[in-house]
Amino acid sequence: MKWLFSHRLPVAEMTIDIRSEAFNPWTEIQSYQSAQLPAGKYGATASFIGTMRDFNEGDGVQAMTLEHYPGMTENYLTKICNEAMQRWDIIDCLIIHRVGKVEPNDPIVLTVVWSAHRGAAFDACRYLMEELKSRAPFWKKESLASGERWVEKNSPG
Amino acid sequence: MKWLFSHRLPVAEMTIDIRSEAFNPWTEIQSYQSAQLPAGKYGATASFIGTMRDFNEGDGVQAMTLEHYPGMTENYLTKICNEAMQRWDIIDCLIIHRVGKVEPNDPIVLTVVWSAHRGAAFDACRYLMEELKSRAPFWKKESLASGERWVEKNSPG
Amino acid sequence: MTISVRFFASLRELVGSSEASLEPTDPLTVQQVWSNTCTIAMPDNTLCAINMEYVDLSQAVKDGDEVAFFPPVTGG
Amino acid sequence: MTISVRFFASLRELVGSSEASLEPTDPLTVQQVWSNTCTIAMPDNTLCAINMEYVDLSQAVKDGDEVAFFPPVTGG
Repeated sequence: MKWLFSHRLPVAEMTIDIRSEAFNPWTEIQSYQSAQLPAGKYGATASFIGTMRDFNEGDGVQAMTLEHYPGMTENYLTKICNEAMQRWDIIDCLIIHRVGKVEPNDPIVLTVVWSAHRGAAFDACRYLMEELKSRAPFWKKESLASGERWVEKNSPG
Repeated sequence: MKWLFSHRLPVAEMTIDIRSEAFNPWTEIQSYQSAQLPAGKYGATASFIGTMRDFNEGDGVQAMTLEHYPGMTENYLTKICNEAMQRWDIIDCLIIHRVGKVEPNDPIVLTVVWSAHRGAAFDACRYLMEELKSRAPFWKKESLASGERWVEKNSPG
Repeated sequence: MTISVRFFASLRELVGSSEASLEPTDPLTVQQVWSNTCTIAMPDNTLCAINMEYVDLSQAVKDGDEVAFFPPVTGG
Repeated sequence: MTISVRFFASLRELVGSSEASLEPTDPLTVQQVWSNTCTIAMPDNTLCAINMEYVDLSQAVKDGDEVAFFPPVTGG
């Protein structure tokens, strides 16, 4: 069911993309922007990238496995983008999120917002990340030298 | 005096870069990150890019010329980065700003912050942009079909 | 009626199953779907969804619903 | 003493010069540097710096200082 983990849902001016393979966030943004954004119309691009660290709560982490709820995850990411588009005057937004096995220094999540002015881009980009972390059904399991453990809760923003 | 407009000032964990030529923000971030950032140590990367639009205050804008105060601009960008590094727990920050002639869709400014956790990256990235806009001595002159005009003030964030 | 039940992440491991199915004759709440499916108590911080929308434990289920149980989300 | 004076952006165009030099015999404030250099009145929103640090118009200048005048900044 590879398609479930890598299909794109372009709805109006947003794209939600759940990936089972490693991605380069900078080339993703660049190619998305070239293909989707109207040249000369956006003045502000705010982005956030969450990257896997090799330590957490004092322990070395060797790898991580990300699980999600196919269907519900996409629904909630779409809801969150729609909410951001209603609250702020934004042109486009892009969310990419990894699932499957992730290694230290691998990007896990990317949120990008394009708008005419900077306030909307900053606010909406942060909103996407905070809401994604509190509502989108993803779960992390860490692999330590001593075994595996589920991450129990997300850190506050 | 080309060097005045394109030299880099790496001071501790920050880089200030004033450019007289067009730059690709995504490849800049990627190469800076590969060269400067410790793999596996940063969990959060927040970036902002300001791009030239082809309209402003209801008028079409064909080009823009950015002037700065060599020396004072670098001083203030360095001050602003230092302030951010004192207020938030950040690992590195990068500011690139164009001077000279800029055309629609050209990136004008890039601010990036790397940190362990997302709150610091978001806060510091926005702080860099707001402070840059209010204190760093840069000035924009727009070329319209009807002639040239100085931009009189920045929009609030 | 037929209810499908799904478990994710640590709850999937705790319950020892990713899916279950119920054919109750009486109306059930989400809480009762758990009790009729699992032999262990529901952990305190469990989240529930019906048809991929978050709901409370007291929510009534309908024929054909997909009920999901999972721990606090930790994406991003 | 010798004071160098610089003008940027719209003020450079208004004054018609990017640089000037003063050799005053008495102490001067930044405001007086402007009056002794320019024939036009200083625009209301003018910003001033001494040696690349923002200062008020009432700030006294010293021998060797670089005094700069410019309009509100519009970078980013």
